[in-house]
This record gives sequence, C-alpha cells and structure tokens, in this order.
Amino acid sequence: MKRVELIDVSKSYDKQVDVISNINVTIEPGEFFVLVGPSGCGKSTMLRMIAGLEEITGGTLKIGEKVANNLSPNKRDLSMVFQNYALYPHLTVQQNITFGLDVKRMKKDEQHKKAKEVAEMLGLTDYLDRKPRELSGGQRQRVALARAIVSETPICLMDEPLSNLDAKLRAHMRSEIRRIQKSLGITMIYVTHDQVEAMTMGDRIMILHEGKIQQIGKPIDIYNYPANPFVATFIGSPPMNLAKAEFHETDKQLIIGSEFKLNVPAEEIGKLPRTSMTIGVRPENLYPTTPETKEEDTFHVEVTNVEILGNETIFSFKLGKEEWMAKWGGQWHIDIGDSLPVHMEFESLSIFDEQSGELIKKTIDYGKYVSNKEVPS
Amino acid sequence: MKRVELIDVSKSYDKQVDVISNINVTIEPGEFFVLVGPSGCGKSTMLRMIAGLEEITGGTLKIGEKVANNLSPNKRDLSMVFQNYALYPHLTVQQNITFGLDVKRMKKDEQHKKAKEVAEMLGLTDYLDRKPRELSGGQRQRVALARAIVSETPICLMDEPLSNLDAKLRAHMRSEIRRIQKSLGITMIYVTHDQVEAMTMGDRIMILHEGKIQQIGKPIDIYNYPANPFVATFIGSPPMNLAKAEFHETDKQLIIGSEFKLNVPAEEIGKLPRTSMTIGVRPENLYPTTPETKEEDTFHVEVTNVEILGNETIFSFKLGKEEWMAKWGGQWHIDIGDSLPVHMEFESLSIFDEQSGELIKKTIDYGKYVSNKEVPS
Amino acid sequence: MRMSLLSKIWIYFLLLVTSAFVFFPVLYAFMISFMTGPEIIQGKFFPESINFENYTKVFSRLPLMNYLLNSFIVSASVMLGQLAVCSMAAYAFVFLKFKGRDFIFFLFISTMMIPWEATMIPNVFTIRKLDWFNTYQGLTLPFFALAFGTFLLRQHFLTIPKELHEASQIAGLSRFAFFWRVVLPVSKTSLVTLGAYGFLTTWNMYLWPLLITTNQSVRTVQIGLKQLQSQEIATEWGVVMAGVIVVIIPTLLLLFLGQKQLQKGLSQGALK
Amino acid sequence: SNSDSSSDNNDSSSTNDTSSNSDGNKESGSEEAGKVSIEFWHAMSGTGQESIDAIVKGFNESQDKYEVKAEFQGSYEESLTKLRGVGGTKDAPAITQVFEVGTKYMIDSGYIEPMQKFIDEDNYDLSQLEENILNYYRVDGELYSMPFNSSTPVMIYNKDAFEAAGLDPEKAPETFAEVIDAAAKLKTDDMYGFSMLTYGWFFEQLVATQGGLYVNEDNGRSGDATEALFNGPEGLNVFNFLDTMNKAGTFGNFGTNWDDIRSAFATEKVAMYMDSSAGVAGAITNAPFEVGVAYIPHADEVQRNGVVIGGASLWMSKGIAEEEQEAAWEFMKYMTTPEVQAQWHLDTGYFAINPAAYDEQIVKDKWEEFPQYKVTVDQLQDTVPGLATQGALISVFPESRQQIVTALEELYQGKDPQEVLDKAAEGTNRAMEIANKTKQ
Amino acid sequence: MTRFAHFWRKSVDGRAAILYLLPSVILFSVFVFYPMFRTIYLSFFLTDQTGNAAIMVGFENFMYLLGSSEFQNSMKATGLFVLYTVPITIILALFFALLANEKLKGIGFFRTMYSSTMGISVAASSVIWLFMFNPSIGMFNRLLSVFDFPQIQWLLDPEWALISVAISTIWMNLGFSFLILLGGLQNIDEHLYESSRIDGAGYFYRLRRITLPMLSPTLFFIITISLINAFQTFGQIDILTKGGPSQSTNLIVYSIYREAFINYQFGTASAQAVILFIIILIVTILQFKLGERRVHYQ
Ligand SMILES: Nc1ncnc2c1ncn2[C@@H]1O[C@H](COP(=O)(O)OP(=O)(O)OP(=O)(O)O)[C@@H](O)[C@H]1O
Ligand SMILES: Nc1ncnc2c1ncn2[C@@H]1O[C@H](COP(=O)(O)OP(=O)(O)OP(=O)(O)O)[C@@H](O)[C@H]1O
Ligand SMILES: [Mg+2]
Ligand SMILES: [Mg+2]
Repeated sequence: MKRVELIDVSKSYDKQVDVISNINVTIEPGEFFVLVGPSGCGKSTMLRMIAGLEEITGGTLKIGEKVANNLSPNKRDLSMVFQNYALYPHLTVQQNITFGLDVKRMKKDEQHKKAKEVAEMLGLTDYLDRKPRELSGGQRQRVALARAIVSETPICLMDEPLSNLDAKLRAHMRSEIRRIQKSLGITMIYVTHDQVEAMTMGDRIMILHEGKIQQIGKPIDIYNYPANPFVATFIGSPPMNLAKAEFHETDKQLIIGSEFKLNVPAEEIGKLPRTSMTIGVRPENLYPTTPETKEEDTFHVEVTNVEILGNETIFSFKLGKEEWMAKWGGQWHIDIGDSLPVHMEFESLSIFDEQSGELIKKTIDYGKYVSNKEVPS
Repeated sequence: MKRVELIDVSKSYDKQVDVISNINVTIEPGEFFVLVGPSGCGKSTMLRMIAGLEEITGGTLKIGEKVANNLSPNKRDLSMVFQNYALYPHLTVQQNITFGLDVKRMKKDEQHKKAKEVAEMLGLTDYLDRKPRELSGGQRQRVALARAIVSETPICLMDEPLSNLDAKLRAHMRSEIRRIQKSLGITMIYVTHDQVEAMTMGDRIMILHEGKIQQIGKPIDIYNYPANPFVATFIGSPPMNLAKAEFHETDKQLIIGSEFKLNVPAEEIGKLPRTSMTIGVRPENLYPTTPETKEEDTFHVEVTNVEILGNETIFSFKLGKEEWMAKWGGQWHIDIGDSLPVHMEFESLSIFDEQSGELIKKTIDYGKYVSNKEVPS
Repeated sequence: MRMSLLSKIWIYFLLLVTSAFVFFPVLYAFMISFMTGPEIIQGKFFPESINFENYTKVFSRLPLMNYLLNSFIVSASVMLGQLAVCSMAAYAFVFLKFKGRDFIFFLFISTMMIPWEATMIPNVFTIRKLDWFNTYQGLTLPFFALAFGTFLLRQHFLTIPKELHEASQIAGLSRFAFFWRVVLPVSKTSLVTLGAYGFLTTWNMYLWPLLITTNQSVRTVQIGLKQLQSQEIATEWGVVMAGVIVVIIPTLLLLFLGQKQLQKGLSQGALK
Repeated sequence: SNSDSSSDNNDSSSTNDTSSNSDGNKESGSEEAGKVSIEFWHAMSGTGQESIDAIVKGFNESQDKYEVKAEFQGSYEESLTKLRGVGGTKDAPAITQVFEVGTKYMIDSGYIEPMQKFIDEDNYDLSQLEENILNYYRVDGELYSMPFNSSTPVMIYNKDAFEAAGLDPEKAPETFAEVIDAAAKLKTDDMYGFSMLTYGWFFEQLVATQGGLYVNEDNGRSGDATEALFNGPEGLNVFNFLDTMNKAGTFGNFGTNWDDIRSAFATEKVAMYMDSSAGVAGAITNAPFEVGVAYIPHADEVQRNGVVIGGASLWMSKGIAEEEQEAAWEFMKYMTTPEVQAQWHLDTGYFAINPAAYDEQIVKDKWEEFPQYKVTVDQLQDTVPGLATQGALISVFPESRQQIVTALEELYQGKDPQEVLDKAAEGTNRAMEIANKTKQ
Repeated sequence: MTRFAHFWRKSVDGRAAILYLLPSVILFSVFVFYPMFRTIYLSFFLTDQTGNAAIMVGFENFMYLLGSSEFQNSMKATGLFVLYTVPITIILALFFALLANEKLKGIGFFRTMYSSTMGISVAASSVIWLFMFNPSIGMFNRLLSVFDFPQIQWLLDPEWALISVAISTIWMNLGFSFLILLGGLQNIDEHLYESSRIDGAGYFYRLRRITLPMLSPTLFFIITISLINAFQTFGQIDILTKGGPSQSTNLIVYSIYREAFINYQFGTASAQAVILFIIILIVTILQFKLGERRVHYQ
C-alpha cells in the first residue's frame, strides 16, 4: 500500500520530442488505476518510469512519501508485467515464477507452495517444468502475470497483461486480479486496450493521448461525461459518433452535419453556444423507431455496413463526411443499402465546444432502476 | 487465391502427446477463416504447420492442389503475422515492411510507394525510419501486420494480429483487413481471441479445444446454435449460462439447477429427453421484468457482482453452484446483494444432451426486423 | 538503466585502476621507445627527453611502410576470407539440418587441437608445390578456414531467435538471402569480433610469413620487427620498442574503431 | 641455362600478378642487360643486417656483371628450415648463411657445392685468410664453406669493480682458481663475481681450451661421432668450476638470454662474465664504467689451448645455374678483401677472416681508441691449432647444446656435476645414434 | 524413383550444407588434415635429417616418450600451465567485461584499453615482459626492492618460471577473452535485467541467475578455446625461457618445436604432436560433454 505521485513528469527519448509531457497525477494507496490510450501514446513509457527502468527527463516521481526519481528499480519494491513478457528463457516456468521470491530469500517449500497456488489459478499447473519457448503465446503471458502476482509487492504495474488470452480466461483473470488487488490492498497501475477491462476493473481511469492527460476519473463518469471529443471517441466501442452542428435560432433546432434536424427543448436553448459546435451521440443512443416515435424525431439513414455480433447489431451510415454507427441489441436483419429510420434524443447528446473541445452539455444520466427496487435517496 | 486442405492432420512436439489431433478442414480459396480457441489449444501450432514451420506429424496438408507436407516455407507463397511479431531488429520499419518485396525483386520506388501506403493505413508513417526496439508494443504489432499486408500473397496467416491495439484502431484495422482480403481475394486464416473479430471478420469460424475441432460454421450460426456446451460458453461474452436441468413430467416444467422452474410449451415436450440435460441461456436473454411479465415466469435472484460497462450492465448471481450472468442494455443502478426479478423464456434456451454434449434444442431465431422494412421471403 | 552516483564512482575507480594495470606494459614499451641505450640499462621508467631518434632509425633501417602495407593487405584479406568462409560454415551448422552435422562440427573443432607446429613443415611443402612462395595467396589462403571462427559464429547464430528464420522463410527468402540479409547483419557483434581477431592474429603472425617468403616483396611487419633484434650482437632496445610501438599502433587503432563499430551495431538492434 | 633457372617460378607469377614484380627478381637469373642476379640468404638482423646490406651494395656497384640480393630469412634455425624446402633445387639461393653447428648437417645434406671446388678452379690463395677460422670449416682437408661472421668467447669484466675490490684492473684472472678467487672478492650485496650465459657454446669453449674433445672419432672429424666425451675430466672441471662459485654465492645466474646477462653487467649486478667477441662493442658503450676484456679462463692444471670459432659461414648451393655459382664465388671473393673485412669487423665486432684487414687504417684507429678489441683477435691468433680447438663436428649439435643448457640449469639448482653431465652425454649419445641410424 | 525423389526433397538442406561447408572442408583438408595424417604417419618412424621417414619403428617413439622423464615433465608443466592460466584469464576477463559492460561515458576508451593486449603480438608482448621480468633492470624486481621484499628470479628460478610465464600469458590472452565475453554480455536481452531488477534482485544475484546462464554459450566457447590455446602455448616460451630453467617451462608444444626445428627429430616430434592432440581431444570432448549440457541457447 503505497501512494504513487507524478508531479510534472516528462520523458523524452531523443532529447527533442517529449513522448510524455507534464503528467500530474496521484495514485492513492490501494487504488486500482487504469491507464488507457491509443497505441504509442506513452503508456508503457509511463509504467517504465514508475518502475525506474527509464530515466525521468523532467519532473518528480514520488513513491510512498519519498522522491524516487533516482531510486534504483530493486529498491522500489514493486512488480511488473511486461508487455513483451520478458520471461527468462533459461529458467523453467516454475523458476520464472519463483524468481522474485528467491531473490527475497523465501524458503524453498514456501516458494513451491506459492508457485503451485498461482499456477493453479492461471491454469499453468501442467507447464511448470517447461521452458518459455515451449509455451504458447497466452501461456507465456500467464507466466508473466503469475510472476507479478506471487510477488505480492505493495505496488504492481501491469502492461496489457491479458491481451493474448481468450475471452473466457480473460473474464476469469479480470476478477482474480481484482480480488487479489483488493484483498492485499495493492496499488495497481494497469495498462489495457480492452474496453471491458478499463470499464470494470479500475477505480479510476486515466486517458492518455500523445503523452498528455486527457481525463482522469471514474470509469462510468468518463463514459458518460467525456471531457473532450477524443475521450468520447476513445472510450466506448463502437465509439461515440461525432458531427459538427449548428443551432438554428429561428427553428430552435440543432442542425447536425447539415442533415439532421433536432428540436431543442426550450430550457436548454440558453446553454447552447451560438457558433458551431461538435455534438456527440453514442451508437446505443441511436434507437430503432417504435410506433410511438414522433415522425419529426426520426431520421432515415442508408446503411453502409452491418456487423452482427450475436447479442447486438452494429450498422454504419454516412452523415456528411462522417461515418456514424448505431448499435442495436439483438440480431437484426439489416442489409447494406437498406434505408432505416433512426431515432435520436436531444437528452442523449454530448456537446463540445468546437475550438477548445470542452464538454458544454452532458448527456442525461441514463441510469435505469429496477421496478421493484427502491430509488436511493 | 488458393485452397488449403487439412486431412487428418496431427502434431506432437514430444512424440507422445498430440497437441493437435486429426484435424480435417478445407479452407476455400478467398475465404476468411477464423480460428479461435482457449489459450494453448493449438492455434499457433496449426498456423505454423500450414506455414511449414512445424513438421506435420501425421496426416496430409494440401495447398492449392498439391500435397505440401514437405514443401519448404519459402515455396508456399504465403505471408504470416507472428504472435510475437518476429521483426528484424537490424532493419528500420520501412525495411521491415519492404523486406518481402525486396526479396521478390520489386522495383525500389514501387516498394517505397507500397510501404508508404500501408504505413499510412496503419498510422506508421512517422516511424518509418525507426528500429523496432524504439517502437511501442502496438507499433511493433502494426509493423508485423504491415509486412504481411504488403506482400499480397494468395494465402495469409495472422496470429492475433490486433491484440495490442486499442479499440478504435482495432475497429479500423478490422475493416481494413477485411477490405484488402476481399479485394485481393486472399485466403485468410486468422487467429483471434477477440469476440468481435471472430464474429464480424470471418466467413467461417473454427473452434478448437485441446487440439480437436469443436465446431466449424458461420459466426452467427455458431453463436446461435453452438454444437456443444464448450462452444456455447466460448463464443459470446459474457458466456452462455449453463445449468443442469430436469424435466418434471407432471408439472410440465423444466427444473433448472433445482431452483428455477420454467413452463414448457406443449409442442416442445416431446422433444425433450427424459433424463437430465444441460440447458444454456445467453446473458442477454435474461431480461428485466416488465409490468407485462407473468409472475410465474419471473425468478428472483440475488446479485453477487455488478459490472457497468457504459452501454450495458452485467450482473452475476448464483444458480446452484453455477455463477450465472445477465446482461442488460444501458446503465442500471444495481448493487451487490440486491434481489432482482429476472425473466427467461423457454424459446431462448439451448439444450444439450448431458452425456454427449450434443445440441438437442436450438434457441429460436431472435432475428428482428425493422418495422418499415419488408420481411424477406 | 541508471545507477546511483556512488556506484558510478566506484565503477569508474575500478575501471581506471584495472585498465591502468592492463595497459601498463604497453605504456612501458612506449616509454622505452624514447630512451637511449644507457637510459634503458639503468631501468628508468620515464625517458629523460622525448626524442624520436629510435623511430627515425626504425624507418631508415627497414622499408617499414612497405611492410605495413603488406601486413595490411594480408591481414585484411585473411579477415575477409575468414569472415566469408567461417560464416558460411557456421550457417550450415546452425540453420541447415543434415546427417552427421554434429560429427562434422566436431571434426572442425578438432582441427583446433592439432598443434600448428606439427602441420607447418608439410604446409610449407604444399605451398611450394603450388608455387605460392612470395605470394599473397600463400600468405592468406591457408588461414581462411578457421575452426575457431566457425565455432564463434556458430555460438552466436544459435542465439538468433528462431522466429527470424521463420519470418524470413515465409517472406520467401532463399537460404542464401536469409544468410546474407538477416543472419549476417544481426550477428554484427560476432563478425566484428572475429574480424578483429582475424586481422590481429594475421597482423601478428611471424613464422608463417617468414617461411614462405624469401624476399621483401610481400613480407609483413612482424618480420621487420624481428630484423630489428640481433642475436649475438647487442640489441638496441629503444629501436626495437619503437618498432613495437609502430607495429601496434595500427592494431590499437583498429581495436578502437572496431569498438565504435560494435557500439553502433549494438545500439541499432539488440536481439530480442 | 638462364631459362631453366627461372622456369619453375615463371608460370606462377604469370598466373598471379599480385606478387610478380619483386618475386620476378629472384627467378630471372638474367635480367637487365644480362646481369646475373643471385640471392644471398642470411640470418643477420639489426646492425649485422645493415652491414651486410652495405657490403652487398658495394659489391653490386663494384662491377656490372652480377647482382646480389641479400635477403633476411629469420634466425639460423628458421632459415635452415626454409632451406630444407628448396635445398638442392633450382629455387635454392646461391648463397646461404648457416651457423657453425650446422656445418656437419650441411655437408651431409647434399644441398651444397664444397667451396674447395671453386678455390681449386680459381687458384684462390687461401693462406691470406685466418688459419684458425678456416680450420673449423675444413673437413678432411677440404674447405666446405666460406667463413663469414666468426666470433669467439671472451671474458669481460668491470675494471672499476676490480679496483674497488682491491684487484688489479689491468690483469684479469686467467685460471679457474683465479676466477673463483676474484669472484669471491668482487662479490658484494648487489654484485655477483662471475657469470656465464647458460649456453652450450661457452661450455664447449671452456672444454676446448683445456684440450678436451667434445665427442669421439677425433671430435667427429675422422668419422661419424658415436659417443660424447664432454663428460670426461675436462667437462667436469668446468662444471666444478661453476659449481664452486655457485655454491659460494659468487656466481650470478642470468639465464639463457644474451640481453639479460649484458644488462646485468651494465647495471653492475655482475663483475665478470663471458660474452661473444661480437658483444664487446656493446658492452663498452653501454657500461657507465671502465670495461676490461680478457681471455677466457682455463683449468689450473692444463695449458691454455685457446678458443673455437663460433658464428656462421656461407654455403654455395648445388643444383643452381653455373653462372649463378660463378656470381656467388665472385661475391665471396669480394667479401674476403681486407677493406670489406675491415669494415665488417668494425661494424659488427666479428673477426675479419682476412687478417690483412687489421692493418687497415680504420681498424688501427679504432683499436687505438678501444684497445679491448684487440684482445679478441689476439686470443684467436694465440690459439693452439688442434683437434680440440678445431671444434667438434656433429650433426646433432643443437640438441646436444640443449642438453648442456639443461645440465647447467640443474647444476645451478644444486645437483651433482658429474650426474648432470652424464645425463647430457647420454642424451647426446642417443641423438647421435638415431642420426647415424637414419643417415642414408 | 519416388523414393529417390522423396530422398532428394528431404536432403535439400544436406545438399545446401555441402555447398556452404565446401570452402572450409577443402582448406582444412589441404592445410590441416593432410599434414596431420603426415604427422601421424611420421610418428611411427625415425626420420633422417631432412625430415623424411627413414626407419619404421612402430610405437617405439611413443614408448620412448611415455617412459622419458623429460616428456613426463613436459606434460606436467603443460597441465600446470593450463591450470594456472585458463581459470584466471577467464575470471579476470569476465570481471573486466562486466565492468566495461556498464553504460557510462567514455566506456569505449576503457574497452579499448582492456582489449589492447589482443593487438600486440605474442612476440612483441613477450619482449616487453622479458624486460619487466629482467632480474636486474625489470620493473618487478625494482618494485620489490622499493618495498624491501626479497628479489625474485622470475624466469630463472624453476619454482617461479612457470608462474611468471603464466602471468604474462594471462595478460596476453586477456584482451581476447575480454572482447569475446563483452560481446556475449551485450547480446543479453535488456528486458531480462529490467525484469529482475524489478523483482529486487541485487547485482550478484543477477550475475548468478541471469548473466552467467545467459552468457553460458559464450563462456562455454571461451573456456573451450582457452583450454585449447593454453595447451598450445609456444611463442612466449620461446622468447621468455626457451623451456628452461631445468625444463620447468618446457611445455609440450615447445618441446615439439625443439624436437622438430632444432634437433630435426621429426619422428619423436610427430609422436609428441599426436599425444598432445589426443590429450586436447579428450579434454575437449569432456568439455563438450560436461559443458554444453549446461549451456542455455535461446
Ligand atoms: N516448442 C514446443 N514444445 C513443446 N510444446 C509446445 C511447443 N510449442 C507449443 N507447445 C504446446 O503446444 C500447445 C499448443 O500451443 P500453441 O502455441 O499452438 O497454442 P495457441 O493455441 O496458439 O495458444 P495461445 O492462444 O496462448 O497463443 C500448448 O500447450 C503449448 O504449451
Ligand atoms: N527506445 C525508444 N526510443 C525512441 N522512441 C521510443 C522508444 N520507446 C518508445 N518510443 C516511442 O515513444 C512513444 C511511446 O511509446 P510507449 O511504448 O510508451 O507506447 P504505449 O503507449 O505503450 O503504446 P502501445 O499501446 O502500442 O504499447 C511511441 O511513439 C514510441 O514510438
Ligand atoms: Mg506499450
Ligand atoms: Mg498462439
């Protein structure tokens, strides 16, 4: 249980371009902190700086209460799952797993016990005597994970630890990691590309883009109230649909991508900027029309692509130059070229300032309540 | 465009245990064939056998019309994305990408043009002069992908080519790969752990488990009609909920996990086995009750875990010893310990023979139709 | 990876002290090369004055530039020849599967165990039969095949990740293309090491060049060095050491350059 | 006959041009306006080589029929090894320098043309050369090779140290007992009294000066020697002599390396030592004190017989073109002229094989300056000719010398003199036996 | 026919291998194997002065050698010499390589210093060492006298001579071993160190558990080579001691040289060469059998 604090941290590999710039964040003791961002945005770099593997070019890193900029990795008392595993090719799986324990002079039989436990949990029991090169990709990744898990250090860094596992195993691992982290009170910094992991595992998420923090917050808050269009499109899959929009004073209508016209409720009019803006709507908020839908709220779109995922159907259509996607639950019989009626509500729009990208209007809280459950006060 | 045919193919690394056994499958020319299965089931091994990198211990491999068991890899005219990338450390990104073209003595400026194109597509333009070790994990993976894409061979093998990319990029890559594969008529064999990729990219999926084929078919068919409980739980996320069930003759009820009782429509009774069976229901088919729901169809479950993913909410509950999950669209305010009314329909059940695991009863086709669209004949 | 200041200082200290010890004899020779006869006999370490008399003597006494050039040609050819021949053999031992591979490899290794002195005389006769006396090929060709070099490269090739081989095969590379375009570039370290080894050992060779040359046309510097030393008549040590210094400066230079080359090669792409 | 001397190498040089230019010199017995070109292989490095080059240059300039090319071929052993590769063929050099202990080997080898043949044909007057030197190379009355660089051992001593020890610096000890005595007096904390390079040659000299033979069959000169005699009383005298001083701590052992013992002398670590006459000049220039040179000591109970020639001589090859032999002969004659010999003597410290050289002005001047030089010549000329001082003739000499070195080293380790000598003799006997057995 | 075709297909590697090995094989045959067989042949003969086989004596040369105290002494000296030089050279070189493997400013300079001895011929370095060992003017004795220690007769005392030669040999071989080991070190994947440092492994733990195992192919190589080279040491002996004093440094190869080039006893020289070959062969086979098992290739 240790706090990790980054104050104005930057990093440059070539002394010219900063791949990480001015990061300020405090990760609380025992927190599960998830780091997401597009490929190459500097996530691994940040983890490696915290681990002490890369020099910090600017700013201060504190671990616990101490400044750790120049602390050597072995003094930081943390564990890490590397993106490329970094298994010891000359050691067996068992030895790889117990390497860190051996360093700490744990008794041999205790090491074995621990290794057995974690191998069991990760489905590696049959492979304990193999060398890494005789393992499949996912098995290697699990060994890397096992190595971090057994060490039970107060801080744990994981760099896409589940990327090579199948959905079932991944779901299992998600809950196991979370369980262990909670029960031991580990401070976890976790890099992932998986939306589900990001949404479900973290106490907070930080979204990084080109080395800069875009937003930090609770997963659901970030989902509902993305700070800018980048975050909006990055979190959520398929991403939020964006388009330019203008408010038409006389009609009291929002003109979206010069095509759609959406009535604006009277009480909202004051909040809208008079210049053009960027609006966003999540694919799941583009509903199929029902008999009750008012004709004026219905848009007709021409389907350019359809993907049926089993439990939901995603189809794309063009709005101006943008490609928009809609997600409908269930398996829909839609073909490319179909013209579909789609329905959208002003409440579900996110509106961003076009220049600064700032969020001006949030969506409403779509939180649903189960009928027989009482609404909390 | 070449056919790939595996006839009774097996593989053993240690001459004792078969990691792949008796695989029989024909991949048609120009087909997009997706290979899924749990970690360590033999997917990479199968790709590597097709590529000629592993010896085939038993059976026959045909590429085109020729037996290819002993054909050397460079004669097979295929390309491959390796699970661990296998980039050339001494070459720049550009050189890595054009390596195969250079081998084929393509003109330099044409090479450059191609490399630029594909780099553009994969967002690698800025990194063309870097060495692989100066790239992030996702960037490396993209280089590996680029290398396979430029080569435009009639057969292409990809081993989890998108595992280290973020959702947005991954979505983009999915459609690009599909587009290229279609336009060039490449025969693609694609290993993935990603449900979305498996469901949307493949013409057919093959599910492998412990080296044996579980099912081959169109993605949506597999989703709807899994051949056995393994497939049922493997495809779809969260997985299908399974439980033992018995038919109670007198009540005409199905007793699920000794707890739930579900009325069986009269016309279905005849089809049910009299002994115990395994039933499965997908999480999205466990609906929230609405005022119209009949009381007898409602089950009350105690929530043991909740995950809010933004556009949907997944909660777990116990049914006997099984943990079941339900998935409801939207963000639901559910807490652990809540007792929720859940509603389930007999139509949505899949029923498997308990011994053989064979699918006895399929779910109904849940296909929905858009109101203004005509039902196809 | 970074290290603390204290360990940095400690390492620098160790580096300085140990390298001073290692380099001392060379420095000593360097000092002597500036001394006069009596100074040397008195066993001083620092010369009284820096004079280049010994050096002028070395150059006037021998066609040293000629010798240096010959040495350079011979050493460079042996180096290149060894790199070519050994890397090909090592490639076969690592990347090709064939019957009796281990046996042939061991046969290669066994050539290292044969005392060179035992093979020298028959080899002189062979060279004479080939009429290669006083020729560059006589000086170089017998050394092209080198079990040591094959062994060195084999050890390195074994550490090349097999994925690279696989990726190349799939890219459609022929065996030779893989060898030329992947194996050799990623083995830069070992090639430079072997190159340095081949160059230096050839540069330092004495007996063989002496035995198969009868005149100065292709003679190398080590013979020149020997010519500076007398047997029965008193040796002028200052001159000899000046010769030693002249002869080792090119090799030290080469080591330094090789070092830089290595450094560059390494920063460009260590194997994963 | 020009063409046949060059036939062998010609085709090689035409197939390979990298080596052609200089290589070509050797092969063409005739080149540029019919000059006959020959090779002269020698083993002289350092100052010796410089001097040889000067002599050769002088010869080439003195006439326009012949051209000699002097080529260094490594140490004596190395150049002999090389000669074995080409000996008796057309590729052989016209002249080869071979060390004195190789004499028997060369005679038996069949590679050479005896010098006597040319002397007789040309009616060359041998009497102008130093008799004591010729004696060594004369076998059965025939001169086989032309003496070239000849040296003898001398005893060099530190006059200042003599003075300090109360000895007469102008009168060096002459007998073993005197040396032992003087050594004891000269011994100080830093300085030994006497030393001798651990080298068989000095032992041979100390035996010869007592009139002792090295091997049987008249020192090998009346037939192939079969038995070593050096472990007789004369040899034992020498070993006892050394042993006495060694045990007394007055003897300094400076190993097998010429330069080590010389630097020991120059740094006043030893007061008297045995050196080659060729080393006298160096000793004088390097020493920061007065240097004296004396005859080598002899056993007290016998008369001094003198010294045996060491060094090397020049051999004429067989099987080469006649005109090349002719050229070689001309060169040898040139080399024995007093002027050349005088210069050679001064450059290197080797003897002039033509005593007339000592009358040359330059030599006289030098002797004036360094009277020590003359001692070496006097010692040679005072030598009593006889079987002992003529030197032994065996083909396994190098091996035998090695046996002596080992014996000396063991002696210095405190082993019994007779025992170590016998062992050396035994080794020599075996070597001679094999050599005689395998001789065809 | 099909069987042949099958064989033909299966043996592509073999045929390629022939091509790749051909240059080596030809050169080895001409310049190593042929002379070696000649040597073996000669070892059964007494030879005449020009080195030709004269009298067939069967195993007599071998019997003589094995019985001769001189040769036994040679073997003993050779064994001792190998023991003195190989481990120390490798340990020192490893130590230097570890130092020089740190990423520090100016490390290239130190690397050149450490590898410098490789650039100096055995002849030149022996001359320098001869100077340093000189009992009267050499550095070592001067240093000893500065500290008032008794003087040592480095090369003249049979007790010390082999050690002195060993010291100079260690120095001469240091540069080469250093270079090889440094190359090996630099090939180790940096990630492994990163990972182990995060696990909290200290320097020596890393050395033991990662560096050495990962370096094992290189170590194996350098040990094999050093062993073989040590058995064949010649140049420094020739210049420093000529086998003396009292045969204490008469290593087998020097003894072969003396026998062949000074004494012209090619028969016994060949026999010695054959015995040496067999000894090295045995040692190398042992080394391969015991050593290569512990080597971890990637
Ligand atoms: N070289 C090898 N030697 C022995 N066993 C091996 C070797 N390579 C793979 N295996 C084993 O074979 C099985 C199949 O491996 P494979 O790599 O094909 O799995 P995979 O399906 O690709 O898994 P993943 O999704 O984790 O990459 C695994 O259990 C693995 O441990
Ligand atoms: N050693 C290096 N030298 C130079 N640039 C580097 C180096 N390592 C990484 N980079 C660059 O720094 C940026 C950030 O890299 P980093 O590995 O942190 O990305 P990442 O967020 O982990 O991406 P991914 O999700 O693809 O793994 C990338 O653009 C990468 O190209
Ligand atoms: Mg990364
Ligand atoms: Mg795999």
